[in-house]
Amino acid sequence: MKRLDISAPVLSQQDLGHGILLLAILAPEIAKAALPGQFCMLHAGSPETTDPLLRRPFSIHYADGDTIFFLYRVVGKGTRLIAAMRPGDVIRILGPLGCGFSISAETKNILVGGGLGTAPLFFLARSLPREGTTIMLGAKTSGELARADAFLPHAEKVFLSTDDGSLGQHGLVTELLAGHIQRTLCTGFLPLVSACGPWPMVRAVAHLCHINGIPCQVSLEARMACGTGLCLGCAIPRSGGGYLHVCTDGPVLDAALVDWETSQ
Amino acid sequence: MKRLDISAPVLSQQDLGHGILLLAILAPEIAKAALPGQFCMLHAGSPETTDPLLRRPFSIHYADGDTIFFLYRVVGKGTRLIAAMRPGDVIRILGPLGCGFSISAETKNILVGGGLGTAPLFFLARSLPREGTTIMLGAKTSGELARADAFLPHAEKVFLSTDDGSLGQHGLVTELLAGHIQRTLCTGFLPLVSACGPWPMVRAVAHLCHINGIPCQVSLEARMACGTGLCLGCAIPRSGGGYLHVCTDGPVLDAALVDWETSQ
Amino acid sequence: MSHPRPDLSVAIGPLRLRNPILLASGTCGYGRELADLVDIGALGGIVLKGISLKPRPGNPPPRIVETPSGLLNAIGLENVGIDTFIERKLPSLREIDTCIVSNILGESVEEYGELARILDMAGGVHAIEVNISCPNVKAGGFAFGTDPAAAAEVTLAVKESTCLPVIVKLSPNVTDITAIARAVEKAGADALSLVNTLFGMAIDIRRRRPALANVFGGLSGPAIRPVALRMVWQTVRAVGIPVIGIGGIRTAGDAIEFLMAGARAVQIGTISLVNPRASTEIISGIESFMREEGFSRITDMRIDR
Amino acid sequence: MSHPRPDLSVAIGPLRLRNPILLASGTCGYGRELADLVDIGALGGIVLKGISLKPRPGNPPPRIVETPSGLLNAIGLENVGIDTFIERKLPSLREIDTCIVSNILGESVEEYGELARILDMAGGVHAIEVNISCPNVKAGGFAFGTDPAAAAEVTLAVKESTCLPVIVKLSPNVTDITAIARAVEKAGADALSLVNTLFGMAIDIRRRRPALANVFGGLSGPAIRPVALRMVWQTVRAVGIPVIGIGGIRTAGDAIEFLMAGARAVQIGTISLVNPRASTEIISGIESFMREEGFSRITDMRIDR
Ligand SMILES: Cc1cc2nc3c(=O)[nH]c(=O)nc-3n(C[C@H](O)[C@H](O)[C@H](O)COP(=O)(O)OP(=O)(O)OC[C@H]3O[C@@H](n4cnc5c(N)ncnc54)[C@H](O)[C@@H]3O)c2cc1C
Ligand SMILES: Cc1cc2nc3c(=O)[nH]c(=O)nc-3n(C[C@H](O)[C@H](O)[C@H](O)COP(=O)(O)OP(=O)(O)OC[C@H]3O[C@@H](n4cnc5c(N)ncnc54)[C@H](O)[C@@H]3O)c2cc1C
Ligand SMILES: Cc1cc2nc3c(=O)[nH]c(=O)nc-3n(C[C@H](O)[C@H](O)[C@H](O)COP(=O)(O)O)c2cc1C
Ligand SMILES: Cc1cc2nc3c(=O)[nH]c(=O)nc-3n(C[C@H](O)[C@H](O)[C@H](O)COP(=O)(O)O)c2cc1C
Ligand code: FES
Ligand code: FES
Repeated sequence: MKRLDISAPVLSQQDLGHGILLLAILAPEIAKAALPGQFCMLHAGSPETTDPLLRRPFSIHYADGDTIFFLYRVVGKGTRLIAAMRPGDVIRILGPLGCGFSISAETKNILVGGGLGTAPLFFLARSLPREGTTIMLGAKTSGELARADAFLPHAEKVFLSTDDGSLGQHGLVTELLAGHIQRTLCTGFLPLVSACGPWPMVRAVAHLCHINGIPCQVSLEARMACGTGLCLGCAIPRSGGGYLHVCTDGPVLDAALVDWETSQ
Repeated sequence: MKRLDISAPVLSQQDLGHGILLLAILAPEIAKAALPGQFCMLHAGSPETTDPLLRRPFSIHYADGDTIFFLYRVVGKGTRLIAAMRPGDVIRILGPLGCGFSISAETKNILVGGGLGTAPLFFLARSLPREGTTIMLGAKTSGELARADAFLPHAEKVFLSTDDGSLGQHGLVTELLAGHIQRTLCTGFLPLVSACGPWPMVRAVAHLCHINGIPCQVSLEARMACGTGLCLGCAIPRSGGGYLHVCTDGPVLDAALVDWETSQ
Repeated sequence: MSHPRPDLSVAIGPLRLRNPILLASGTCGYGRELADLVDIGALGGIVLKGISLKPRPGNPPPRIVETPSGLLNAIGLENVGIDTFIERKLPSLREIDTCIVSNILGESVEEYGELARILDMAGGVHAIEVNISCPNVKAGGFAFGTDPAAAAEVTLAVKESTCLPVIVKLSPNVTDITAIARAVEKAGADALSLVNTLFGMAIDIRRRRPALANVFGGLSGPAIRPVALRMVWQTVRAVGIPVIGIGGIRTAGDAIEFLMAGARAVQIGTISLVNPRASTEIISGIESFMREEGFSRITDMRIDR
Repeated sequence: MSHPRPDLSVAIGPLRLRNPILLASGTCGYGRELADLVDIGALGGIVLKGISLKPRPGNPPPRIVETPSGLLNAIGLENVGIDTFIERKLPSLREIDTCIVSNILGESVEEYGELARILDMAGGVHAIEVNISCPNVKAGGFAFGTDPAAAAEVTLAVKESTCLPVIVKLSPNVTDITAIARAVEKAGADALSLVNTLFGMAIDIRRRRPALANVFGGLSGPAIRPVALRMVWQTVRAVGIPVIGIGGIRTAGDAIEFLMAGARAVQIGTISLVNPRASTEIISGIESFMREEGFSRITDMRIDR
């Protein structure tokens, strides 16, 4: 695994509405090394100032040739500063980091994303055969289902849901999944579920898979200082005791490894 | 005295070379209230970050209609961040602050500027009758004699000097002044000297005036936290003991009030 | 989801403040200097620049230097002295409709008592804040603030000399702030305020000498907030008297952290040097937060544990 | 004006470092984790993650939170324990050509001695840094680091158990750091390193609870630099043994401030979490500065007073 820490030019910054942006950075070596599910640490703000102090972690939305893309939402100081960057500005980027998704073309894949959990799933979807891939995306409202249509070419079926019913099924994406699992299990085929999204959603997905005996991998978030395994700040409880470190053991983890009860 | 603290748009930022820039800000109320020699506190960087923490003080280069101009040199973090601002960006500005120059049209005026000491003198020059005004500007090298030609319409005579002889007289601006004082004193007329520049230069000017019995006002710098008289951080020794506060007693001070020996 | 207008008023012993936001000593002059920039009458109160018996010229420059998210100062407690204060500054303060707290500093226990006595008789001051913590003065504050017995002695001397509410302002430069806090409470303080500045320094590497003429200075601003908040949390849980939180408060959210830690009120220092309207912005921010989260009184926000 | 190549090497007791820059404990893992991002062989040395007798799982999350120019952490000294360390981590460290310092932490005086004895025999470690100062562990470090007698006792126990040079790492959370420093020097320490983190906290106002699961944490990063520098300045002037400066160093200029204050070397912590190459950038920055200003040795930069 080769990690790089470079200063790279911003190519474009696309405002997708609802505080969601798509950032493109020219970083050939990182783009070429990147695997679905991995992330990068981006420096927010002027390199001279010490506030914000820490870099921010972002999943790789996808890599294409020399370019690496991030899909992110503005939530605080750091993301606001990143959102203010314009094409030509230079950003410090460290990556690719962490362990990505297990990619299995032999089995049927179900990708479940909630809110900006779609960010890492897109790279995964692009790496899987269209055939046998089902994608389920949920969000609060239609405007937050960012880049849902970009998934269309990459899956046999794409299901959408919104909490307010403004697009796709009215309800939670986990309800979509529950229904689908019932139908899939009838076929006798065990799919692989890959999930990313807010903690309660991912936990619900992990639980659904667990009770149905379906393998499940999840992309998790934690507060990070380094992203490189040095600080041990990104701990989450491991099932059976002790801790996992999201930046090195993850961010993609076998759902069975996580202690879902103690966490958060 | 009415001081304002507002968010105002940057109109233009002109790079004059040698790390010197001319910044124009649209701030009608401040522009109208501003007097030559006063200064403003400018916020550098994003309003959300706390590094840099303090605003930075800059003399008002001049005010024209609704616009206020600053002539500044990039020396550190704060000025680098200000230099990165583009037209349309909004900057937090507090001013006008402090006591400006005594403006006397009855006497002959000699304005002496070293380096970026030209910044406040330009506003003064514009406020004085051309007749009877002599301007002497010095810098290390010709490129640093920023906006020297802008002074031409505002003075009967403009003398320039550079330490390296690349423009005007080869030598220090204080040598120019010394020669000029000799000639002026012969006329029996006592001029008013107004000086701004690096500490050793201003001190030399004050000394020259003192021994020749010429009234002299100087625009001084000090580290400032507030610029409004609250922190008492901007002290400089007062002749006869105690301290003057540059932000409220100055920045323009009667040279006789300053203890030139103890200072710096 | 909007709630009825929350009640921002708080009580500090016998004092009643219309809201929990005060300006900190040394960052708002003697009150009038800010009047054109901020509506002082909208504040809970102001704590005036520290006053000593005799005028103090303060330290030679440089007196301040910026550090990451912080300000180091060695003003040296420059002030006009109690006589000039009463003659020239106090009268105009009487017109301001807010709680006026006078901050005092003595070089001996007797001086503290004397200052309190004079202020008590002067009228126009609603409370006294006793600075036992300033690290800038070699002869003065430092020792009192770091030793429980000495801190208690000063408190007692002040209490005996005045009927005004007495707030003792603690230094953070100690191993155990709760030991000092308890000693001061026992000696009769009506309230505590903390923290004063952290003792620090910086070096000017090009000139190869300390950046401050005084070598050492006091660190304030957002940089110190985590330390200040921890000390407030600990002190609130160690004493029964009200605690006023101070240290690096910049936003309403920062102030709320202190109120949740159990502070009855907070003081805004360095940030109002940078943004004169910070204090009033914080007041409206607290009100919005309380409305959004459904808190009706300041003390309801406190975390119980 | 360019001068001949300055000599960056320094001596810390019997240790000779090729330059005064070390990575601080807890921010560089066990050394190998950084190897692809920074040339460890170019450093003066690395101080490994703190090791205890038994493995420690560490604290529950959240373990970290950002503060203005600072980082609050309550990792809880998670580590693999001395046995696994020696078996799995130490062997690969022997290949690195730099000074390897092992940081130890015990819950009793005996444990400190035991850890030192084990490391002494293990081979491959060039010095021991004794953490008597970590504020995260209730049972452990805190008390030792804030009491001169306890600090001396730990020092003595470690010195008696090893021939390796012993560096004692001091806590900044004390009223008088020089009292601890002198006690530790008298007990035989070969060098001192300071500071560890400042004890602090933050509150998550939306959840109305402390931001760290452990409530309290250790503050590091640029925010604490003025306090760290002041303590290094004071300690250098109070003891005869070498002092290693730590706290918020981000740039070569920051490191030079500590060297001018009299530190023999410095450690880089939080900043190398943010910028993995900070340490090597600092080394070349110091070299440039020395060249420009005409210093030929590190100790020449020290301010004499
Ligand atoms: C492995 C990983 C991948 C991520 N991928 C994405 C992505 O693709 N798109 C996206 O929009 N967001 C992603 N996030 C979340 C993103 O890192 C945070 O939204 C961002 O750090 C917030 O920074 P801020 O300064 O704007 O917010 P602030 O709230 O001001 O940040 C304060 C502190 O909290 C931390 N923090 C806040 N929220 C989070 C969070 N949810 N997870 C981790 N740390 C947090 C920050 O690192 C910072 O230290 C990811 C997080 C992780 C750990
Ligand atoms: C009344 C007044 C008027 C000024 N007018 C001008 C002007 O018209 N044009 C111009 O280019 N500069 C002017 N200066 C100087 C200007 O304020 C500094 O160059 C600027 O603050 C440097 O900020 P920085 O962050 O880039 O540098 P840094 O070195 O990073 O600043 C660090 C700290 O030192 C302080 N500081 C550094 N240098 C100075 C200085 N010379 N004077 C005061 N504080 C300083 C800053 O306020 C800051 O707190 C003036 C200063 C004063 C006091
Ligand atoms: C410039 C300056 C002057 C100060 N003067 C005093 C003083 O006279 N008396 C006092 O008790 N505290 C004084 N303080 C300390 C502040 O009142 C406050 O306790 C400290 O700055 C921490 O709060 P802050 O981080 O909000 O500034 C001063 C602080 C600053 C920055
Ligand atoms: C995440 C983290 C973990 C740390 N772990 C240890 C440790 O195990 N042992 C120790 O002595 N110090 C530990 N420290 C303290 C650092 O070594 C250092 O003393 C402190 O962070 C101040 O330096 P800095 O501001 O450069 O980070 C840790 C610091 C951080 C930020
Ligand atoms: S973020 Fe530092 S170890 Fe994971
Ligand atoms: S800068 Fe604060 S009083 Fe002058």
